[in-house]
Amino acid sequence: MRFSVLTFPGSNCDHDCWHALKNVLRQKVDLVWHKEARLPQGTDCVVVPGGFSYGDYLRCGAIARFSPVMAAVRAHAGRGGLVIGICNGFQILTESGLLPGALLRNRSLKFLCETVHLRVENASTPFSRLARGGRVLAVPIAHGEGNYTCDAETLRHLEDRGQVVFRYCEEDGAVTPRANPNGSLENIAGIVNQAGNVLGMMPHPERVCETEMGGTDGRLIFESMLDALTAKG
Amino acid sequence: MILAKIHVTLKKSVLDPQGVAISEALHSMGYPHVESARLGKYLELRLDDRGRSKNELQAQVKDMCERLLANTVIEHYEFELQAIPS
Amino acid sequence: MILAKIHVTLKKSVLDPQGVAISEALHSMGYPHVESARLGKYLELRLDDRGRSKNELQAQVKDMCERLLANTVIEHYEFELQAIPS
Amino acid sequence: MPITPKVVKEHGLTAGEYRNILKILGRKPTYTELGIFSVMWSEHCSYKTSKPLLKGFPTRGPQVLQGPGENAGVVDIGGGFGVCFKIESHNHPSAIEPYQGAATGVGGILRDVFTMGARPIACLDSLRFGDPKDPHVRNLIKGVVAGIGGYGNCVGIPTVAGETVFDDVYRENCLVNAMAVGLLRADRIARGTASGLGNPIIYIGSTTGRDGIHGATFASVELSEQSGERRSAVQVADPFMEKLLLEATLELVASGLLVGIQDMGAAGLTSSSVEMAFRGGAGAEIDVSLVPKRESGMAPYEVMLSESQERMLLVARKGKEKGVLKILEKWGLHAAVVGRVTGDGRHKVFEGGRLVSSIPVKPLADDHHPLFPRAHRPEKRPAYLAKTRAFKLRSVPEPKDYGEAFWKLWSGPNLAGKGWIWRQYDHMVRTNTLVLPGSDAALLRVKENGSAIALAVDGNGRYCYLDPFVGGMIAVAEAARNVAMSGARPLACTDCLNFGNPEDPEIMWQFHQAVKGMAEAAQALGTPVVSGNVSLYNESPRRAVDPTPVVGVLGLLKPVQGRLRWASQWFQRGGDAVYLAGETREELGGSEYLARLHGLKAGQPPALDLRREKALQEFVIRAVGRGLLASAHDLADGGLLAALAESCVRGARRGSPALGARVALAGSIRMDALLFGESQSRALLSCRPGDSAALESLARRLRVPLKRLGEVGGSSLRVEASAPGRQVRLDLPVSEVENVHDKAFPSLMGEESL
Ligand SMILES: Nc1ncnc2c1ncn2[C@@H]1O[C@H](COP(=O)(O)OP(=O)(O)O)[C@@H](O)[C@H]1O
Ligand SMILES: [Mg+2]
Repeated sequence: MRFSVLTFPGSNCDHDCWHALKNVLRQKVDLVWHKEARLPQGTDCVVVPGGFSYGDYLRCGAIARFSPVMAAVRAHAGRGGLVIGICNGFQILTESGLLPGALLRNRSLKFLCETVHLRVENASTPFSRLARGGRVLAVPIAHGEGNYTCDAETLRHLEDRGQVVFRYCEEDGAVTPRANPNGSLENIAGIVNQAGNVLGMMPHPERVCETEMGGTDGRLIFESMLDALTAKG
Repeated sequence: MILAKIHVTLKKSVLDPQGVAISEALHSMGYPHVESARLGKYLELRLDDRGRSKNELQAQVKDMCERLLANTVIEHYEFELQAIPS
Repeated sequence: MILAKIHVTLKKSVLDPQGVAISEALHSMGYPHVESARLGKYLELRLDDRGRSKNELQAQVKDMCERLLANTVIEHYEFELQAIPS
Repeated sequence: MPITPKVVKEHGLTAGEYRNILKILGRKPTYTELGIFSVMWSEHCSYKTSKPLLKGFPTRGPQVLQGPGENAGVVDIGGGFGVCFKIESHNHPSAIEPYQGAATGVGGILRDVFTMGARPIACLDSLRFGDPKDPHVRNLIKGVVAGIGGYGNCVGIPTVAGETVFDDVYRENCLVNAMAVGLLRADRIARGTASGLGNPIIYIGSTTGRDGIHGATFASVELSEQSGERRSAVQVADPFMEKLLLEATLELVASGLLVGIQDMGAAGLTSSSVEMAFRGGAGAEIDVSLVPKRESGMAPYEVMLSESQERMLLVARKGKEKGVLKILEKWGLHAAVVGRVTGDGRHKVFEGGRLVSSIPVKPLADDHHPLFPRAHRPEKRPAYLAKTRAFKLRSVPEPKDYGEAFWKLWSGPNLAGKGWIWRQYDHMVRTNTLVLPGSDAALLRVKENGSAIALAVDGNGRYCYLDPFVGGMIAVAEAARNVAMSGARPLACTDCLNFGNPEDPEIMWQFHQAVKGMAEAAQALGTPVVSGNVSLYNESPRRAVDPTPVVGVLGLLKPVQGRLRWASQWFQRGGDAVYLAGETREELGGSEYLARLHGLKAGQPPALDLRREKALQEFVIRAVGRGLLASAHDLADGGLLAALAESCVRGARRGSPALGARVALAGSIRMDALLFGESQSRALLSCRPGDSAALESLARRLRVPLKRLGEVGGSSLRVEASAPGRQVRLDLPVSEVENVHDKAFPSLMGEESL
């Protein structure tokens, strides 16, 4: 499978995603500079990585969304291609309108880096199909603005259509206010668009793909994508 | 030269974690009568208006707000233009 | 009820990296006539004014700015008070 | 502006220094020239007080690829790779504007590292504040921590370790030291050199503003009530610009288009251009009218002295400008050719066609030049030592209740877990951090050559106050020991020397003694000093800070048969055997115990025998390498009981429940010294029962005392201790031990939790 990992000025998890996909999952990966108007031929999946695109100045992801490559990403998504936005990537996708809602400052107003637990809420998306519903994953977060919000109607749609894929939870899977690291609405950690091919999540799966990095739960997300792509043929 | 003064504020329905923190800090500093605080952004753009009408600039600043300066999912904006010596 | 509208802006001599990024983004979006952008903060405080004179509130808001809301090392502030129905 | 004696004095120049200026120029200086002399000859840039002393540091070794003298030092880590690192202070700016001060400190040290052509892979921070319950201090802490995180996080460099110490002496003058570590190809070290007649000098990065003028001079005076007025010395950080500069610099260095490169740090354009010309044995011409400016009407003096952040100076090969510009354009950076390398050995500044400064390079930068400033500072043994050394342990009563004593120490700011701090730092980005913050040293894998590096930073102001020579030795030894606990072999160190006003003979004595002690330890432990920084004048009208040398150590962990084996401080499995390596003596002088429980800063710090220290480190390194150890933790503040508790609580990765332990101790010394004493060269270890014999025999062979204390397991830390005339039994539930460890610091900060 072929992955395109985008690099914006200020991206800093692009190489981590590249490493996980290339050296751990042994896939074809291109780093794609944001000025490119087109994605490399044969791109199956676009990764919008974490970092501080354009310094996160003005608002996280606000300026990156105007990069030339984003038009190509939109087209790719429109064709049903897979797109995963991680952390700053999630912010860029909401700013671009590819995903609903917005990400506000963490409730604590502090940047927070730690491992959290995620309950898989919908195991039928291309990003979670190798998990059982209710499975708990341990994945780190590292962000200052991951406090997901949207209006009541959007929330209802998200819930009704199973677009909430991951929720912050306790180690045993209980979704509690204590398990919510940033104040996100309904403990939301990751959502998909209505078509199900675009995922945004605040936690960093690429950081937990190797045992020595403290866990491999992140692989499940990438492997689900590979599985979905294979199934699609 | 035109100065555009732009205010971007969170919509009423959106919780403002920074505003909450500010009002709590003010309470603990001895200002119990602060009922609430909201934090927004204030932008000043200097625009070269040579060859451009006021209406045109007005429309452009609105576009800039809609496209970049405010995230209309959660934010509200307001602006005024003011002529300044260049 | 009193509404305090507070503008906090970076002092002129202080670099405003966000302003620079914003103006560059606006240029690349097709607004070359944006000469410069500066980004500041805009705060609204609602103050309960029962039993407090306008002068007193004025002095208090100044204090709040000096102590918490603005960092006078690098920032400049301005405010106005406005009566609003409570 | 006319150059009057008053103006000269305001520039921090002595009458003698001014006479030397007249000799060098053969005439009166222009105002711009005076400014250039004043910053180049400031303590901060010239090291006029410290240079002679620093010469005592060992700086060589087969592992050293670049010692002091460049922007940062470099050591060899094998496989064709080197690690570049340095520590630096940003104390005064942080005291005045904590967020920006700390952030720009991180920015500055990162530039020192990538200027060498190294990709930054980690940051560390060493912080000292007053009492965190004091609202003023609290704001400083919040701002500093947010600033360090804000910068490193944005640039994408993990902040992986650090230390945080609280003591009233730092209330007015906090210490904020930042360390950066980078990785480079050993054959591609870039240097800050200007050579090649006619080669263009290129300016890149942020615009030049009036901010930070006289920052270098500012760093060289005491903080006072008027420091607020000098606030223009504080700059705003632009980490996004830094990230662009970093990527562009690395690409430029790899391109081979450059002759030299240097960041504009203290004294900005002046020091960078002067130092590059000096290293290249050349001259340089700068035209300030070509410098990108943020404000109009800036005088040449202001442009040359501005310390605006995120700027770099390059010297390119003539004719290669296009290639350079192309790389810069990719990263959206503007560049300006602002001058050229000349052959006349002079540093000249023009404003358009007008020559505004012309000074020979050598006396500005060469400390061997006869007219280069030298500060001969008298020394005097401090009077307070008579009192602190007269201290008798006999005068201190033992605690009635050792459980209570433990909780008091454990919940105090110095022993409290620092997760509140390091969770605000992205410590995982780049996916190399094998051991996360919280253990003695951070450990990072080096994907490029299959090895790993360990990093720790340490210092103890209280020890140094009581005996700067011993305290200086311990700073080096403890940092190295922390690194050794992970299994890595300490390779080299960097140091930041934070002291008061050196014009005070007692402070000068502290400084000299500390440096001597550090040099001796660095020599004995085989960790040459490859880079460092001196920060003097750390005092307020009320008092000077404790003498606080801070040492960062880099260690190397090589793979064994393709596999990396390391240890962290945390117990791994119930049933493992618990050991204490090293010897415990009746040493409580300068301890955290005396300070926190008895309010005393007195006595003599623990003795350090460098041979024993070396043996202990060797023992742990070999034991980890052979896979004999499940955990290894050095004993420091709070002694054995604190170390036991620290091994019980879990690290940041919390897969399984916390483990208790059951240990028995016996000693012929006072109970408080047995439990809380800070004797050096000790480690708390745990191993599988099956490895006990091998571990014991290794210890015998290396002549390291090793005593089995008990075993890991259970839900509490149970200690049975006997000392002459005293028996103590403690049963500390680990859940409570961990809970206090997690919550104590946030609660001192007035927060529930993060
Ligand atoms: N300011 C800080 N930044 C990052 N990590 C920190 C900081 N302060 C303390 N730590 C981490 O907390 C742990 C305990 O620190 P410390 O008590 O200084 O250890 P030690 O006594 O072994 O030197 C270490 O892992 C250290 O890296
Ligand atoms: Mg330690």
